[in-house]
Amino acid sequence: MTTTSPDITGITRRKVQVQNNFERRAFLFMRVSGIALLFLAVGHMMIQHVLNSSTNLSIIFVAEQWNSWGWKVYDMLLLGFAYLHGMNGFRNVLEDYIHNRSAIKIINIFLAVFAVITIIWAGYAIAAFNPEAAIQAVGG
Amino acid sequence: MSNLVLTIRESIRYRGRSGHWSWVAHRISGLAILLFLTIHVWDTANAHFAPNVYQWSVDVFKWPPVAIGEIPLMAAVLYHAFNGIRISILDYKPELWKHQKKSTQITWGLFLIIFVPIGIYMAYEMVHYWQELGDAWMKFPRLSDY
Amino acid sequence: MANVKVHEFDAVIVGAGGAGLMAALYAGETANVAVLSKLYPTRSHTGAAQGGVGAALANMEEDSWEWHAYDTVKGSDYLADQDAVDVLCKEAIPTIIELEHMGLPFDRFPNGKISQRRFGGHTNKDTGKPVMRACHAADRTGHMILQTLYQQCIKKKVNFFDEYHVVDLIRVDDTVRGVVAIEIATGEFHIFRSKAVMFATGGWGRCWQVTSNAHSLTGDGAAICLRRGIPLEDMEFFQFHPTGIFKLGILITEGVRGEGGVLINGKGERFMETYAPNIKDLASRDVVSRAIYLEVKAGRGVNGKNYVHLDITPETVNYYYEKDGEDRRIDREYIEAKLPDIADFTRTYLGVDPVTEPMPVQPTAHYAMGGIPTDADGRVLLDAQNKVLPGMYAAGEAACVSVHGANRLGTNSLTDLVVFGRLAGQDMAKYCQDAELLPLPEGAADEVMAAFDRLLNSSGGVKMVDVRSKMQKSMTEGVSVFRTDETISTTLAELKALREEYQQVEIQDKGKIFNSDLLEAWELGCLLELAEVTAVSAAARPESRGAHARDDFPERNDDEWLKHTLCHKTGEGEYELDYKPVTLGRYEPKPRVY
Amino acid sequence: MQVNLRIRRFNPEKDSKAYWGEFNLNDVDPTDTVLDVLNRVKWEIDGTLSLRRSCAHGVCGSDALRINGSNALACKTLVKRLGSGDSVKIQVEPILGLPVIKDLIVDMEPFMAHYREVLPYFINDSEPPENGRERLQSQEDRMRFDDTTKCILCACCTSSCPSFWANGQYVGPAAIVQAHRFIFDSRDEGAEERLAVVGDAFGVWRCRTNFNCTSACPRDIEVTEAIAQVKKVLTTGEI
Ligand SMILES: Cc1cc2nc3c(=O)[nH]c(=O)nc-3n(C[C@H](O)[C@H](O)[C@H](O)COP(=O)(O)OP(=O)(O)OC[C@H]3O[C@@H](n4cnc5c(N)ncnc54)[C@H](O)[C@@H]3O)c2cc1C
Ligand code: HEM
Ligand code: SF4
Ligand code: F3S
Ligand code: FES
Repeated sequence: MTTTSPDITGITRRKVQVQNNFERRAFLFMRVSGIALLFLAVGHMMIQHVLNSSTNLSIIFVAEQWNSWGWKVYDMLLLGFAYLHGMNGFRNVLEDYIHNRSAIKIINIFLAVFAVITIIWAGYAIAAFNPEAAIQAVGG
Repeated sequence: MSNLVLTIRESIRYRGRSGHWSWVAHRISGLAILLFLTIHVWDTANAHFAPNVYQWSVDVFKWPPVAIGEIPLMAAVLYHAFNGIRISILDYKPELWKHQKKSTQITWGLFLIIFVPIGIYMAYEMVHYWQELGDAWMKFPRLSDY
Repeated sequence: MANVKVHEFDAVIVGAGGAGLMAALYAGETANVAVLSKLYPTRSHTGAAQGGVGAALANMEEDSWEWHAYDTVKGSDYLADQDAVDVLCKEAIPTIIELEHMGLPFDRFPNGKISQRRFGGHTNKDTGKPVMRACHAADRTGHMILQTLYQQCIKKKVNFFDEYHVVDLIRVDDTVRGVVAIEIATGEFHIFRSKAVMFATGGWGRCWQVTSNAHSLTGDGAAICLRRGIPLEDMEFFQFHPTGIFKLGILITEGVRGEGGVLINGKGERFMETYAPNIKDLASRDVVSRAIYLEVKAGRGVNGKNYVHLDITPETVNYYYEKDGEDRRIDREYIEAKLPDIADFTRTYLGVDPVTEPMPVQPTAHYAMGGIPTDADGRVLLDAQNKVLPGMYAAGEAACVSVHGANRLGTNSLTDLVVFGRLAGQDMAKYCQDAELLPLPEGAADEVMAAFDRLLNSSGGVKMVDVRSKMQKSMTEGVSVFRTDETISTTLAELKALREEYQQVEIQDKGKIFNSDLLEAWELGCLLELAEVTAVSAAARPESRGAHARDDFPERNDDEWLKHTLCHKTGEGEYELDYKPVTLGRYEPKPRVY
Repeated sequence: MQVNLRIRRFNPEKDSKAYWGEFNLNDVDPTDTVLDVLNRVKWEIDGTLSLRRSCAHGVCGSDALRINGSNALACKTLVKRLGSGDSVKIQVEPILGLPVIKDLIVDMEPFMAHYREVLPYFINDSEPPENGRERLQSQEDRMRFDDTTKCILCACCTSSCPSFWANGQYVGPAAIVQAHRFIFDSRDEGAEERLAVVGDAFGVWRCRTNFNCTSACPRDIEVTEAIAQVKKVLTTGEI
């Protein structure tokens, strides 16, 4: 008799094969870097603009900060995450409006190259920064 | 290109609700930060490559019409950060999207609570600094002076 | 015919509701099929069906297809053909299982099987108690059926011609050669040449003022058949559902009264106590509709208007429970849980919260029991001798198999669609294998094109909306829940005048692209004709049976009138009635008491 | 009450550009729907006005329009909800992002093409149960995709989405809702094929959680939530 058939309950979980394409990784990166930036970028803003008013910003101030590798690494991380995050965001925005496949390809290459150059250039500047030399150069 | 025009025009004309305006604000703030960041990064690199240029640009950033921009920048970073975290959390727990209206309200609330005092403080500091400068407060720094 | 595009298919199915799509799936297995629909398929009115689809699956309690058949025959007031009813109820079981295999998301019992619930008129024959037979997916069963069938059609790559309005059937003597359609987006005429044609175009509730039917339910298929020499069967039987939302006609399911809701007139009285002392508000659809009508007529409508209140507020319901000595009580949560969709409808359209306020309701024109006569394989029949018109098929509400007789049981229409849609599709496929594609007659589309030309260029200055409103008003007054010789004759006279007036309807839109002005006017022509057939058929039946309630002949008369009406069109405004016997079987006609 | 109606008009046989048509109606019942009002214009004033409609109570999905700036079904929008007092201004436009054919009618084909892209049908090639009966499913499994079965393909959502306005190649929320309905059905075996479509560059990643879709959905489907669930399947590999 049908009424006696046992109850079945619960949710069936299934594993599926998904492709790990660029968009998927970009999506995850935006979220991971976002969380990192919550500390890095907001922290940076607070330190630079609230705790230290930018009105007394000068190369001396920079020199003091980049005297320690701790701050150098902090700023390099901030630079890397923020720039890649921002550039990927910019790519998202551009891809919304530019539909020509080859045009978007060229633009993306340009964005990537520009991002890499920027990060290397500024990263190198942070790493190689020599406080004394800089202060001397401006005659301070 | 007509899609660009259409999207921008209709994004403003469309009578969306909280989620729509969050998206507009998130996109604008993200792009604005990126614009500033690009300038800022290349400029800061000068501290190593051309310290005198850097010294000049620091003063350009203190020139009132530019300096004022710091406050909206702060707003953009704070808003974008909070909203970005909101999106990340809701995407991680999709069932929370049911509460998007509330989550948006919390985000705006948090943003205002944190940004308003900071903004006022920043403005106060700025005005104070200009007062100290006296007559020279609006003078645009010239690169040749550095 | 220079500007008419000709397409060729094995079979052409007109209508993409539950019946049309089901047929397309099955016919499409071997035949090259085209489905033509004036709406996007998923917009067909099958999607509006709420309650459930009947099949004796016995998933929770004992049931059998014979019991289902008994209920159907009894519900039909014994006018249904019992051989067809057997097919309906027996085939319902495998067909519903097949729908499940197509992915239809039925609700489930805790044991994982398709969930079923009780519905008016469905009983256990041994005990006479209600039985859980209505398979359902929430309150959206029709929607799920429509979506699932459309999805499967996409999977099977069925050829759809969406927004093609069929306007004529190409019939040469006793053969069919295809149909003529207008591509709505361009206004161009197309001929679809085929071996077989099926009409599954749904009902014609728009003949009446207040209806649960969509704007698009204008009975095109039935009207075209009528014009092409096919009779229409049992047209006097049109079901009025007692509780439609006032003015709008949107259906409020019987479930509201099942949960304790009561009908209250303008004087605050629970009037069903006088009309059906035993089961009161849960009397059958035709009885309740008639009661509401009589209350309003006696001036006891709410605010003197033509509606009454359906009250499901806990205070009222509990008051009557107490008065009737019942232990049950209901509260807000209960209503919200049991009737979410109804609550949404009344909140949206009336701003009425059913938990705190009564809902204004009136009978609403709901379902055509009659239509294009067919056998159980969907083949269209030409006369009382059941002569088949080869290659011509009909299914769904447009067709009359007849399994609903004089009054359809709730849930049986959806069953009808899928069961006979499937059988007709299969038969069509078989037919197409042997049949030849016959040549088109000379100027196959000329006649209907000329008619459209006349319609487009008429300059009489009459507004279509006026003609339509007058027809709807006249039908509502003369041929609705109640009719007498007098009301029907008045309506017939008015319809005759309207037929003249219709010739003077002036179309404002003279363009080709999406000329809905023109198409609506053409649809009005169909409605007018079906209204007239309904009235003519009703006038000739001096008895009360099911939905056909004659004030002047209140009794059922099995000796003389246990037979189907066939109405032939013999000329403009000229109709000839013929009758054919009802196929009886296991269940002998007896008085209908619940 | 009085209604001042502004309708976006365009007749390709006559006009080179769309324009606003103005109509004033008296004696409008506040509980009339926008569809009733548009029908009155069509039937009593200007028969050339074109729009789609059928069921008139929000279940067929024919009359998605942009009403006073945002998307809704005309037949589910009451006049009184657009304003109070003696006179109400109503502005009606076709939905965005799909080509306008005439007046309020848009070409639905791009929308339907995206719908078909996600394989919107049940896929299960294994044999059904031997006893010839239904496949079993627990009530919990059934509820997982209940919300997305309600979709009536009205396009209110997709045509409210800025990502879709910007780029019509985006499959759009309605198609993702359909994909969700099958991906989360425990009986279905086509999840991976569908995930390949919606996981593509023009799939779910284009959704910027703008939420217009959810606000516009006349069936109260949690569209954004459904999209987020699909995104989550794509990131975790688990349904
Ligand atoms: C509100 C409501 C609730 C209901 N609830 C239930 C219920 O719970 N249980 C139940 O069993 N029944 C119910 N019914 C009845 C049932 O839903 C209908 O009888 C059934 O859906 C009709 O299906 P169909 O396939 O015959 O036609 P429809 O679904 O009406 O489809 C008609 C098709 O024909 C097409 N068409 C029409 N004319 C033309 C033309 N000239 N050219 C081209 N195409 C054309 C249309 O585009 C459409 O695709 C309900 C009905 C209503 C109105
Ligand atoms: C401070 C912490 C930050 C967090 C938590 C954060 C988070 C996010 C997230 C989650 C997204 C994806 C949104 C989506 O997919 O809908 C995003 C997009 C974006 N972010 Fe950030 N972000 C932060 C900082 C930044 C910074 C510093 C920049 C600039 C360099 C930036 C620029 C952008 C841009 C341009 C986008 C794309 C916007 C769009 O697609 O509309 N973000 N951010
Ligand atoms: S998800 Fe909602 S808005 Fe989108 S098409 Fe379906 S019913 Fe319409
Ligand atoms: S509006 Fe568009 S961006 Fe996502 S949440 Fe809805 S699809
Ligand atoms: S007319 Fe059917 S949804 Fe509005």
